[in-house]
Amino acid sequence: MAEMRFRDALREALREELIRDPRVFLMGEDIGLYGGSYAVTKGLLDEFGPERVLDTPIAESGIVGAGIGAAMGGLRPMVELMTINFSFLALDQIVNSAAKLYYMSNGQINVPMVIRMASGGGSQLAATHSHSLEGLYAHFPGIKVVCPSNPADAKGLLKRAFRDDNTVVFIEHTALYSMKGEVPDDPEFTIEFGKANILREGKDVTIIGYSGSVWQASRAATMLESQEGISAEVIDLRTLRPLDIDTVIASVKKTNRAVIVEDDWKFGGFAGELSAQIMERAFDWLDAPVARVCGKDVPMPYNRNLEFAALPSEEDVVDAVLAML
Amino acid sequence: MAEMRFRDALREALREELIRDPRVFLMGEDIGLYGGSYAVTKGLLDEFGPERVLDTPIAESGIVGAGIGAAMGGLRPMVELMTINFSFLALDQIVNSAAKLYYMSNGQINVPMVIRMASGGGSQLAATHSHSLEGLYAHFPGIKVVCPSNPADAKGLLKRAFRDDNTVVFIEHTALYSMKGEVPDDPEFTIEFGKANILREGKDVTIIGYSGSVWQASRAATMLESQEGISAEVIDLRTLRPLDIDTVIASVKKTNRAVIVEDDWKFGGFAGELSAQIMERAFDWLDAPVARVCGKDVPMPYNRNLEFAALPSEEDVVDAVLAML
Amino acid sequence: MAASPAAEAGEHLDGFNRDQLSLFLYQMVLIRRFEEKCGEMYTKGKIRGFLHLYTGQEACAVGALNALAPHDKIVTHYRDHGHAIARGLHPNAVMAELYGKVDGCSGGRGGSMHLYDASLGFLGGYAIVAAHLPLAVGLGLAAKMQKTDGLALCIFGDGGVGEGEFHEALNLAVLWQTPVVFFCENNLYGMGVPFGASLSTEIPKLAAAYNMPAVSVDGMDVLAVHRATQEAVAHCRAGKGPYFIEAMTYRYRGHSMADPELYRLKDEIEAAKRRDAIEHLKADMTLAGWLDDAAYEEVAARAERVVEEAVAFAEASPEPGLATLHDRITKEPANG
Amino acid sequence: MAASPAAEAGEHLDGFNRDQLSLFLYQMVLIRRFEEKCGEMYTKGKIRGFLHLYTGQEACAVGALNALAPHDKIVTHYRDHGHAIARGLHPNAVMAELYGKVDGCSGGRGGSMHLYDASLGFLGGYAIVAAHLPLAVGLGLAAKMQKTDGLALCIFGDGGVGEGEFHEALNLAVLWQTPVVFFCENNLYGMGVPFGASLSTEIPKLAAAYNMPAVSVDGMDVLAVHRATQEAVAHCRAGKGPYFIEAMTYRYRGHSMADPELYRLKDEIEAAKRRDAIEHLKADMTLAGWLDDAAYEEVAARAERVVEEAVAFAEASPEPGLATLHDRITKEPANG
Ligand SMILES: Cc1ncc(C[n+]2csc(CCOP(=O)(O)OP(=O)(O)O)c2C)c(N)n1
Ligand SMILES: Cc1ncc(C[n+]2csc(CCOP(=O)(O)OP(=O)(O)O)c2C)c(N)n1
Ligand SMILES: [Mg+2]
Ligand SMILES: [Mg+2]
Repeated sequence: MAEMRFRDALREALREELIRDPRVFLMGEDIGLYGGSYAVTKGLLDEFGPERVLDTPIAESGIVGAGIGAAMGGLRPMVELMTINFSFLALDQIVNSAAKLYYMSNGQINVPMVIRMASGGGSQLAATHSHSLEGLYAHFPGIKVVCPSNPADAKGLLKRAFRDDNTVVFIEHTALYSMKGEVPDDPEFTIEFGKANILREGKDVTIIGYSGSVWQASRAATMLESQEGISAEVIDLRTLRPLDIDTVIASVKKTNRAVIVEDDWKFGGFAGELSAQIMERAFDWLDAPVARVCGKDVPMPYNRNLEFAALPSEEDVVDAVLAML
Repeated sequence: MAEMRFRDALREALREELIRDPRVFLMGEDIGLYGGSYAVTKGLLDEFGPERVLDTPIAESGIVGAGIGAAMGGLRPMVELMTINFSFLALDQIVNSAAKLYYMSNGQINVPMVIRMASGGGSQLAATHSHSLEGLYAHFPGIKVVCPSNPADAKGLLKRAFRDDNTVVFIEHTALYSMKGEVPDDPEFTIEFGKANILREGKDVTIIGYSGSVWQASRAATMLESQEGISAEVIDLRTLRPLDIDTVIASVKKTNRAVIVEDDWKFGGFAGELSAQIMERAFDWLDAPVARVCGKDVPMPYNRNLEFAALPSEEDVVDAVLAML
Repeated sequence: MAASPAAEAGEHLDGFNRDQLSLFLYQMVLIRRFEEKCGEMYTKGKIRGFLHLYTGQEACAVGALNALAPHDKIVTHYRDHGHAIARGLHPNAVMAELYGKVDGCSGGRGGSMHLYDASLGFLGGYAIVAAHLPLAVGLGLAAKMQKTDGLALCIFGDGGVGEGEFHEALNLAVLWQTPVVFFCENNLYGMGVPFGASLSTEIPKLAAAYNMPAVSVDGMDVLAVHRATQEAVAHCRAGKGPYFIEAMTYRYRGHSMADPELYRLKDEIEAAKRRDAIEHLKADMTLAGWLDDAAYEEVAARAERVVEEAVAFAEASPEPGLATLHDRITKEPANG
Repeated sequence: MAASPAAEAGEHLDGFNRDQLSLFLYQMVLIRRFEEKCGEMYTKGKIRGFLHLYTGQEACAVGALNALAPHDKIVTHYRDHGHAIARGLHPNAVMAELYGKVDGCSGGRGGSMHLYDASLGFLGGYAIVAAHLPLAVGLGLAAKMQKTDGLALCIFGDGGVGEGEFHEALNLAVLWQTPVVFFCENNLYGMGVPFGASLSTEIPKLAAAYNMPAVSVDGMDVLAVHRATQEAVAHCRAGKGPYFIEAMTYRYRGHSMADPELYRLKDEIEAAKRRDAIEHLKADMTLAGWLDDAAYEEVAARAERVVEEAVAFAEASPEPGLATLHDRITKEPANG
């Protein structure tokens, strides 16, 4: 165990996987000379050389497509798309090639690739650069969607992603990059997909989050406990596809109430899926409708106050819990 | 009133709008010489000439982007993307430019454009050519999403789309193109966005659909009535954004049960949003969890039987209703 | 002084032997017959979905695919039957796929536009125009990183040239010097859009601007196509990066079975048929004394038998079971 | 025999008059000062988000934008302050936007990367690389369809050339003969990626392959930029379709305020500064007798005052009210 930042945990995972498996290589925009726009790949070009750490042109569709081809050809590429905002340009490749080849070819061709991208708002980057699209990716069968909330998970899940035989969309909330935490150094440490993490046990309400929103959920739980004496259980989904709905349902059957926290726009977002599944599977246990605390339904404004108002906060979570009790 | 097919009703709308407003022009893949891949634009090149009916190269992002620019420049373009499957390639333009310019420019620039595309499975076109992405588009603030279910609505909503000052994503289910129906010939006939249509009144359950799935819902209602004596109310949403949730809620408060029918994959789809909203607003009226009858969570297989099994059917709707009674 | 016809044929046949040309002829006839049968079976409702026939373009598939080695990889577009057969996929497996049957080369899941045989390096027909161009760059990159002399052949149509991925792929391939043969079958139309309305320039001129060799060949001449592809393959194997070929060809049928063909004239089709690749090769081989009517009849009969057998095979093959619907969505250790 | 320095300057200044050059000089100095101030205010936390400074590239904005007419349209990328100011957006409105205030040219909603003033035809900074290239084609198309002689100026960086939309836009513009001036500011880097690692060829060579005129000019020489743009504008107005300009330039600062600048050497920056556009023009004007130290000091002082005033204006402008969060998402008759 060592204390490290989220970005450093990711880098360690990349380093270890590069060392472990000669088929692994990294490519992406500014991952080499520049050191990665969030410094995740800093130093890796020097350590592994330009054959295994490739700077690419700005051509999202092209580089994801090249990653798919390389994976089909026997390699294990990691493609960094800098931020999720640029991934719209590669969506066709992800959805129509990476996600479907295994099924369409009846199991002849698989695409073992990791696509990493930074996500989320809160840094005043305005409407085109503040997306949270985890739920969008989770909609497509054939890929996996991973969204770690802390340094240890970041490392364990990223290492696991390289060992998956499918395309893994790995989404990193920019607000977490500097977060510190204890991280196992065992190079065989990985975290299974589809296992949610109960961050905090509770009995009055279940608060569900993933990626950055886990921390709004946690802070809200602390506030509820100290200010209102309400005991909240906090669940970190870790992966959206596969989704560990069983852990969520078991918790809701115990607490009889659920709140989902998500940065993305509420309308048509993934919180709706979770809400619907909870109703479908725990209808008779629910004492109140499942609540969704999500981003406001607007293109993200640049202005700081407006942006703050557009994003879900711990206070919003507390309010939602209080409203259902 | 005249009886006409869905595709002809669309063509009439295009013709009338081309005549009404000199700023309107059409561009897209194979809309001219070829006559449109679903024959919607057949004859329009001859009638209006190549200045107003432009055949484009296969370049989805480029032509949607050019449409946006033309709209910013004072025109009223209609861009046909042939099918929704190719719209992934234009998604960045739709989401980051068309949808956000009005907000980001603080109201200085709007993008009045209609993007038409064919959608849906059921024709053995396999995994890359059978998408239903209405819900995906509905997720993005700043655009409108329209999905007509019959010839009259097709005409009235398409004409309305040309009169909107924003980008309207207009989605046509391929299974409907040959459907016949009565269509008003008044050139001022339009249908407002955000007004759901109660296709059939009922008291035991509300079945909600849009586009093609309205007809699975209707046929199921007929079967329920005749075989089980169950009275189902059928709602056609017509537009997903804006969404007429009030009509849905009023109906559910009367019937106390709801089933949503959607072609798209269930997991992370729009049905989840509807289900969640119904729970949020009609929790105390619900006698059973809202049910979702959706496409199976698989890339669409080519084989006919498998494809049939992957799509929601009227029998599935009937089963869902029976299971909740 | 004009050379005698025989001498001309002789020159034209330079470097080819009888066996090779017999194979080319047989493959072209087989593909033609296969496609005609597909059209027939589509009309009967046995084949469904989108069906894009390859008749007229046979010289491209046969000339190009035969220039490859077994360890090379192929990606192509949705008009892929000819390429599959020229690569050696069994017509039975292809026909069964068009029928959507379990013995299809994609288990009935892919259909006409998505033929695969990974064991032959045939990595698919792609139905999103130009989406497979970047894939080819990655396949080339893998071959290069693995230090093999393998390459990727990437086949696409003139319509694909308008897509952004054309640009991204060509640029990446040259930047990274990956072994990719870009092979554009220019049949003058992308659906109903004539080539001149889709690209503002000539394809080889544009490709050459990326700094790679780019040639245009007669795609109705299997020997010309084969020679050009051999050249391209040698270039790639020598580690000199990608190579671009435009093959000028023509499709005899509509874009797909649904095409009303409003956009081109019968005359144009007839003119193209006068350049027919099979007739061309037949004439050359006859002049060289390598073919006579009887021998040709035998070739045609053999192709006919193979196609009939493919139909019988496809008819007899079972439908995939409904229980398989959710199988193999992702590859997991348990099902791997 | 070498011409005397004065004669050289004279020749170089051919066709320009003193007022014009004084304006160019003032605009360049103003932009430089404005950008330096932005860097300062970013460090103080007054400006946030991504901030991409334009120092070093001033000759591009000033040379190009001054060649346009009021009815022309401009779209540019996120490094857009210089273009906005050269187009005539008031520095107050630009600075207030960077502060996120209501008096900002985008009401505080857009920030540095998204400046707009529709009344001046300044239709935005775009932060998705190359996304605005197709928009420019559409703007050109609109001008053409409306039978005006207007055009669209589309400014982007060398990094944008790798995107598929570069290809789609150039092809469409030539096919449709739309009046668009593509203006690529080649500052040698796209973030940390040197230009040679992003494109396999030279930009004008590629652009020319689409069949449009394509030139490369010294982007550190405002007069050269202006002349080239005038040429391009005349070409467009004459209905001859699009025109491509590459301006070779250099940014003095990092890509954005967050850039650790690991990828380039101080030497390179110093060498570029020796070609500084402001110094260049100052020297020319001085030789021509159109500028002396006192006059330059006045220019600098005026720029300083304007920038200080912009800061004061931005500081004083109110924050947008929280109640406006949901306003103007779509344009409706009621709010139109
Ligand atoms: C991205 C995308 N856009 C549009 C289509 C619809 N479409 C299918 S084939 C085709 C024409 C392609 O023409 P070309 O590349 O010349 O190949 P050909 O059919 O002539 O062999 C089009 C427009 C598609 N499949 N994918
Ligand atoms: C589609 C897309 N991919 C990546 C980025 C991240 N990004 C922002 S600026 C930039 C470099 C662009 O360089 P260039 O076009 O040369 O412009 P410059 O910054 O040099 O002015 C990158 C990669 C982006 N904004 N959009
Ligand atoms: Mg073609
Ligand atoms: Mg640059």
